[in-house]
Amino acid sequence: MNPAISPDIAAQLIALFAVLMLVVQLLLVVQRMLLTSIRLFAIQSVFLAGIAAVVAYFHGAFHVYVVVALTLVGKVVFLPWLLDRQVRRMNIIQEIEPLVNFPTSMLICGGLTLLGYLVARPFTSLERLGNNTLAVAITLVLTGFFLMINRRKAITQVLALLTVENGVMLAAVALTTYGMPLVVELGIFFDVLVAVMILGILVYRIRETFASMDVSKLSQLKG
Amino acid sequence: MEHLPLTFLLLTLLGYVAGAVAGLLCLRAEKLANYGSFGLASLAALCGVVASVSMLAAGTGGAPQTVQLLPALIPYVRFTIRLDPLGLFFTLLVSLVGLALSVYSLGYARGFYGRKNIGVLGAFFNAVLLATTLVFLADNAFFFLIAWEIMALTAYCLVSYEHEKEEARNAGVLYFVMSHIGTGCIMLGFLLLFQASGDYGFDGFHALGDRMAAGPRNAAFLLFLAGFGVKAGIIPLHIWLPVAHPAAPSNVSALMSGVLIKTGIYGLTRVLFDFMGTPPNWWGVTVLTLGTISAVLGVLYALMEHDLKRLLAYHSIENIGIILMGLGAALMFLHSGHPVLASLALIAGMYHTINHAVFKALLFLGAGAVVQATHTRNMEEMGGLVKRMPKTAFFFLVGAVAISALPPLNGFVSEWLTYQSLLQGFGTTSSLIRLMFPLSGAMLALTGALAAACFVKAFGITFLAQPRSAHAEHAEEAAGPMLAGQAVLAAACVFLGLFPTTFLRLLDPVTQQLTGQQLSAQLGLANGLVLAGATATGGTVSTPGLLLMAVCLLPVPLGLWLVLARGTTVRRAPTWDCGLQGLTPRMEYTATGFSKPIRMIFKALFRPRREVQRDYDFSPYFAKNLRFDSHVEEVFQTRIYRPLTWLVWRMARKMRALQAGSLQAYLIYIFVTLILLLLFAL
Amino acid sequence: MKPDAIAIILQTGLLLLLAPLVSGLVRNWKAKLQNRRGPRIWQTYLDLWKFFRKDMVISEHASWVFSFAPHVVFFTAVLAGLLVPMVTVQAPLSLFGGVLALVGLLALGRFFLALGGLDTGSAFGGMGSSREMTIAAIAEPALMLAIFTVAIAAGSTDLSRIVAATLGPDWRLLNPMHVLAFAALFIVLLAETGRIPVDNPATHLELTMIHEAMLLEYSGRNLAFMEWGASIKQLVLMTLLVNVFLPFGLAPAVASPAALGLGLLAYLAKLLVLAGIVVVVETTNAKLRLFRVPDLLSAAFVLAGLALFSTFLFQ
Amino acid sequence: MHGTDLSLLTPLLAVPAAAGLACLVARARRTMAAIGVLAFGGTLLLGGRLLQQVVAGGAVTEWGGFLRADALSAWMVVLISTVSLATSLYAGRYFQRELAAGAVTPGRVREFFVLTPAFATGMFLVVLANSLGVMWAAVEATALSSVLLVALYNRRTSLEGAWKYVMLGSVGLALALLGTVFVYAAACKNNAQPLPSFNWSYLQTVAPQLDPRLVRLAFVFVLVGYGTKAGLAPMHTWLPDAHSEAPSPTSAMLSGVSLKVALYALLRFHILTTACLGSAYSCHLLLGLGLLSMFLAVPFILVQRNLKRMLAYSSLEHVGLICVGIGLNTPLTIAGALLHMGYHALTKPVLFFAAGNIQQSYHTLELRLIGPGVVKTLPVTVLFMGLAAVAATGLPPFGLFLSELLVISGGFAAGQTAVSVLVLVALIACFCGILTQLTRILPGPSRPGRQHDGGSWDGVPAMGLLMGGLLLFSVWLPRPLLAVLQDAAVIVGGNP
Repeated sequence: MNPAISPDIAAQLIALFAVLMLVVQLLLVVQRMLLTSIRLFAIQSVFLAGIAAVVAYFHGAFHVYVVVALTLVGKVVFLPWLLDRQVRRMNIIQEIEPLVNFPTSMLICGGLTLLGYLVARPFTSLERLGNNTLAVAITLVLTGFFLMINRRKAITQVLALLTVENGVMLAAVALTTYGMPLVVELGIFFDVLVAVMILGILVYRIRETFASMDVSKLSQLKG
Repeated sequence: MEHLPLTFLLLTLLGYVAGAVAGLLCLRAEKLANYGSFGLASLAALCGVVASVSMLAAGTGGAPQTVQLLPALIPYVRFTIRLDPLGLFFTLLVSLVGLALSVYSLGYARGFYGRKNIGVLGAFFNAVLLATTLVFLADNAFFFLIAWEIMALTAYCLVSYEHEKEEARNAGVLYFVMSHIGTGCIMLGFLLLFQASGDYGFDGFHALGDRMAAGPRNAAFLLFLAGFGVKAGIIPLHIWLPVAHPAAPSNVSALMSGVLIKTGIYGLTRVLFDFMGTPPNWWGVTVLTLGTISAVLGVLYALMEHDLKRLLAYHSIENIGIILMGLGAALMFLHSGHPVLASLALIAGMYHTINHAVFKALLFLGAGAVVQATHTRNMEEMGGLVKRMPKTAFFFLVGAVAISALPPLNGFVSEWLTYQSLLQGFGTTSSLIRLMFPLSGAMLALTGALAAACFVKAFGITFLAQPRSAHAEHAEEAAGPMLAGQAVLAAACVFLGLFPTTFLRLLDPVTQQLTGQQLSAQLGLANGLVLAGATATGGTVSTPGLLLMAVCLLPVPLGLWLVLARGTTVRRAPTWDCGLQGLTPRMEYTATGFSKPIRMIFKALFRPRREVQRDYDFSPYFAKNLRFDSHVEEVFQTRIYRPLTWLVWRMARKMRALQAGSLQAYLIYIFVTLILLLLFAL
Repeated sequence: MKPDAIAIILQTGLLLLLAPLVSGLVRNWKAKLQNRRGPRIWQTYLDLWKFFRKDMVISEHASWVFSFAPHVVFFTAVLAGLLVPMVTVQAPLSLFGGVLALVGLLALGRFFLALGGLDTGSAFGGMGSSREMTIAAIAEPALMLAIFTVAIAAGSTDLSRIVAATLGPDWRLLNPMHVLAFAALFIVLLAETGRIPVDNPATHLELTMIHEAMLLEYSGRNLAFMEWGASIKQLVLMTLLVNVFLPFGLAPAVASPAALGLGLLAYLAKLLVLAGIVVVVETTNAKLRLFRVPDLLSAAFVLAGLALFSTFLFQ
Repeated sequence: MHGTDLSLLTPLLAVPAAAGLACLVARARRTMAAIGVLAFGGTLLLGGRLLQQVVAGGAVTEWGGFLRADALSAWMVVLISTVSLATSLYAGRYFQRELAAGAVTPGRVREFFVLTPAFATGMFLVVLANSLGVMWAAVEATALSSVLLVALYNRRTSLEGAWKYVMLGSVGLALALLGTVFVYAAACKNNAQPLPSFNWSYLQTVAPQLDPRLVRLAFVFVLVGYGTKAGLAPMHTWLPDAHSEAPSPTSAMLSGVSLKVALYALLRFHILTTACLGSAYSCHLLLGLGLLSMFLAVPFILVQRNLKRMLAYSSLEHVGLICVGIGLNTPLTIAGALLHMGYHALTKPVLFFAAGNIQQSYHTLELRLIGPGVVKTLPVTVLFMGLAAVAATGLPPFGLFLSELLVISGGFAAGQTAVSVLVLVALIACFCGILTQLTRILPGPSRPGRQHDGGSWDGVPAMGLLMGGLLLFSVWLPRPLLAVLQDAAVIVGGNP
């Protein structure tokens, strides 16, 4: 089939979505409210799905549509719903208190973005579609990592982990023509799903035993 | 027929295995375990003596015979033994001592009935004998290291056999830690050789040093010196020795002091004379110096002890020093190209090695009997035992005379040889270094005299005069097997003392192998009656001759008795008590008091501290009761080892902060690692 | 080279008979120098005679070691004496041992002497043994070093050869090596024979006595052997000194009776001179505190070391 | 060659999975335990057969190349089965006592017996998967299944351990996935149409043509990622927490095999990287991290207060040694490292089982509280613990002495003297630590007032099985084992 839209438009779309993902990520970094950040994650996943969709459409690779579907179902609908429900049920205090204050964390994120571009620069040639998507992906991974460090609440850490996951998936889409083989995609997807569920269970138990979700309270095991 | 000795040797190994198994099988039945394991051990050791003596007497010429014990079931490891003179000589040593010890243990183990598990003791005892024998016979570095480690392991278990006592536990740990560090050095040394030869076989190592570059060669020398030095207890690597040897059961102490530390000597001899080629001069100088230091300091520390077994342990350090003097001199002679003198010095060292094995084991056995009888190791609570344990006392006296290097017993002979080699060494070089020979000779004299003083104290305070405690008063003579074991060693002392030239024949193959010389013909004059230095003009001595002469002089005192002292009577009366009412043991000279002059003279070394508390009514001279403490500082312990360990622990504690329990911190570790690696990969 | 019976018997006799005389002489001359009449020079013989005739009292705490010690002391002294050339260059027993054996034998005697001192359980005996062994221990290196010096020069530890070597053409009275070694050995002699300034053989004062403290419990023939052994030991050491360092006048190994006579005279003369020196030293010095003795002996060690070094220089 | 028949690899996955399901429905604890034992006994047999087939005729594939087992995988399969078998042997009695003591609820016990086979299945899949992507998914699966095992006791500390484990693990695995993606991209690059599959068997062949820069980048991510799961310093921080807080059977599996499985995953990429960039790059990284792990373990062992944490750190030490052995990259050292994997897998579980007995008898793991004299109360347990400790510290007659000496001497042979010396120093220090620590508790007099409830003979079958195996293989390596080891060494080292 011949695509109705030309490659460069596709490339621009992908680049746009990628950058949007990055923006959302930065918003996450400075976000104070828990539920909002969950929604932000959902939005980020939407963009990811969008990129995947573009790729799928442009290459007519049908199994990538599956990826799109999975992302939409899983990361946009199910997981946010799950987390949201948990947050409400355990009526956690909404306020997020990060370790590093926002200006500093913004600076750090800037640095990480720079690093991401540095690392990705040699590979721009590899990208079939759009440029510096890879850079965005790596940046997402790094900032997601930083987000984990910077958060105290268990749930927010899970969230950060998920953004890292998004970054990885973005890289997968960006670097490879047709995304990963379907079986791998499925494996990854279900792993992520199960992971979040198990994390949920743990968070629940922790909540019960510690009467708090502050991870920095988990520091009895020393030496 | 010529395979007979080999058969005996294999029987030895099998016997030890069987003994160990027997011990483990009879864990519950202690009598059975005792007779089974120690009986088999004695038989095995006997076979070992027969085998090694016959092989040495046959003078195994040419390439050493090798025997594969087990098929190569696992890659890179060959369980092969080699029957070369050096190994056989040490096998003789371990078997001879092992024989006496096993017999002794038959009686000694009874002391543990109902308290401890004899089966375990017997099993480990056999195991350590087996491992030691294999150390002496191993044909490649891999096998050697395995045997070496098993020996250390079993010895550790034996040291902490009475693990209910904290002393034994700590002693075991200290011993094993030091020994393991030593093993590490040895391993590195062998690996350096392996790097040069590309194989683990000892044949490949022969005279390898000449083909090695100077750097690795010297490194290997130092590593081996340190590694085997730990095992031998060379000062300053000795700290484990006076702790571990006393803590073990006495038969084990005897084994460790008599045989196990000799594995260090074996290793040094094997490496320095077989593998390392012609040594540079400073090797010999180092060994000689270390030997001298160990000898003097060892005996000085021994003098300060009033714990009988610790005292003996320190004497082991002293004697190792004397052995090293011989080896060091031999190295220097090899360097300056005097093979005959080198052989003489080597013979002196080897002779003293077996002598020390014999009389030190004997002394430890005596000490063991005494400790078992008096339930204390503190000499201040003994005394008067010569009347209650006459036989043990006699054997101990033999050992004491021997270790004090007094004629006509064996210690005198080997030290005489050492003196000879040192004196003749003076002519081998014209450099200032040669002053070392007579000077270390003088130090050897000092050592001998101090040793004599120390054993006057040890024997006098322990066995003579009045008993100083109720235990000592009710002590009983040791059991038959224990006496038998001591008798064997005492006989060995006498034999080695009176018939050195006969024994030297057994050393011919050893020197032949290591220096290409055979001296027994030169050393034995007047068909074996007289022992000569390497040259007949150098000086001669004849212990049997002197003994004969003494017998010939007997008429003099006899005549005087018969002529002058006829009709005189002998009256027993109490010792003069200065007019006080009766002499009590508390008035006797104590061990601490006996060694006080030495302590004062060597104040700088011992840094003695004393606390005196007296409470009195009107005048300090009439104290109601008086408490006196006197401590001697062990410099190496307090100045080197303690600070070192303290430092290590402190750093370790600081490190714990890394694992402080904060998830964020852990994430940061990973994050930082990732970023660093990314930058590295760029 | 082979030990011949006559020489042995003669030298044994000489040792046994001469030793008490020398001690007697020294005691007598000392008294003279102190303006006392002092005991006759034969007194020692009479003492020994008396001791042999007397009954023995043995402490009930003592064991067989107590009675065994005197004989060991006596025998070792005599045997040591047989290793030293006295009248002729050739010591009768030199084949059976050189200077090392000599030192060893004396050490053996000392060993049992000290044990005997401890055996009775009296505090004096213990104190004596302790001090005796201590002083011997620190005297030993000086003694050995001094002996090594001459032994190295002669290339042998065999006393006959040493004497022969020193008797050789290149012997000079003022050879620095010999002078220094002689000085060292002389100090050792004072220490080993329990002379002032190290020990006072004439006193029985608890705090100072060393040798006497060990003999305190001895009586009868045991005491006799002890005393006799001690004086023989003293004679042996003096002989060693005079014959090794002043070898002139010694009869050759195989000699006519006349030559032997001359040798004997020369030997006696040297001996008397040495005894005189000892007496002078003893009367002109005060006894040192026990813990000063090491200084004296370390001085001896240093002298011996210098002697050794001088051989190194002059060889 | 075995592409069509499903006789070998499929059952290896099916049997434990089935066992897990069976435990879901099984009623009695005994039946569940029995099921576990039977299942892993079966996998062990299968592993043996696989071993022979691999030695006989190279790699075995099934499901049209979806599953693939070469010598390396076969070796791992045997290890996994052995340790799992021992674990399920031990678990039955262990949980009987836990239930009696009221430490766990029956529900949790069922959870254990269901999740353990799942855990094992995951590990089997890791070593059998042909596609690197599937391998990644499997590793993640093992992580997830073991998390709940770690959190089995609902104590604060165990939850904390589990939480750290899962968080750090997932982050690591995310990074590993990124690395995997890069490799995949690199593979895609040099052919326009989509890859048939993301298969090892294919990548192996094209490895030399991959884009070096991308592979460099990929290996960094994979190293950090799988390194975290394998407990390489400084990503090891979760290891002592998880291993000490998990129930002893799980600790045994974590220390015994799961670390090595992660290491296996890392190895696969290491092989690709060496094939693409030459050995220097990845070997140096492995060497560095390995040495760091060895030395980092030492102080924590020296001043450790908790028995199981000490054992965990010693595992860290051993993982480091294995990495060094592979990093040295000579046939000798690689063989040594693989051998070391095996011996360690036989040794460490015994230690954890014994620690479990001690914990159940003294109700604490604090060395200070256990105090001296355990030998008086639990002689048999102490016997096994002592033997295993002797083995773990690398003393003869046990095989770890051999494997360690192989690594060290290989370093000398390769001229990497400094590395060997460092390794030896670390090993000696570690030995000193373990010796001092265990001497504090094992020997000594039995304190009179000390209350404990016996159980000296607990888990003897499991410990006996492992120690027996260790002793046997220390003196005798059967030919197939040896052959498979050499093949595996060739696969890893790439030099025939």
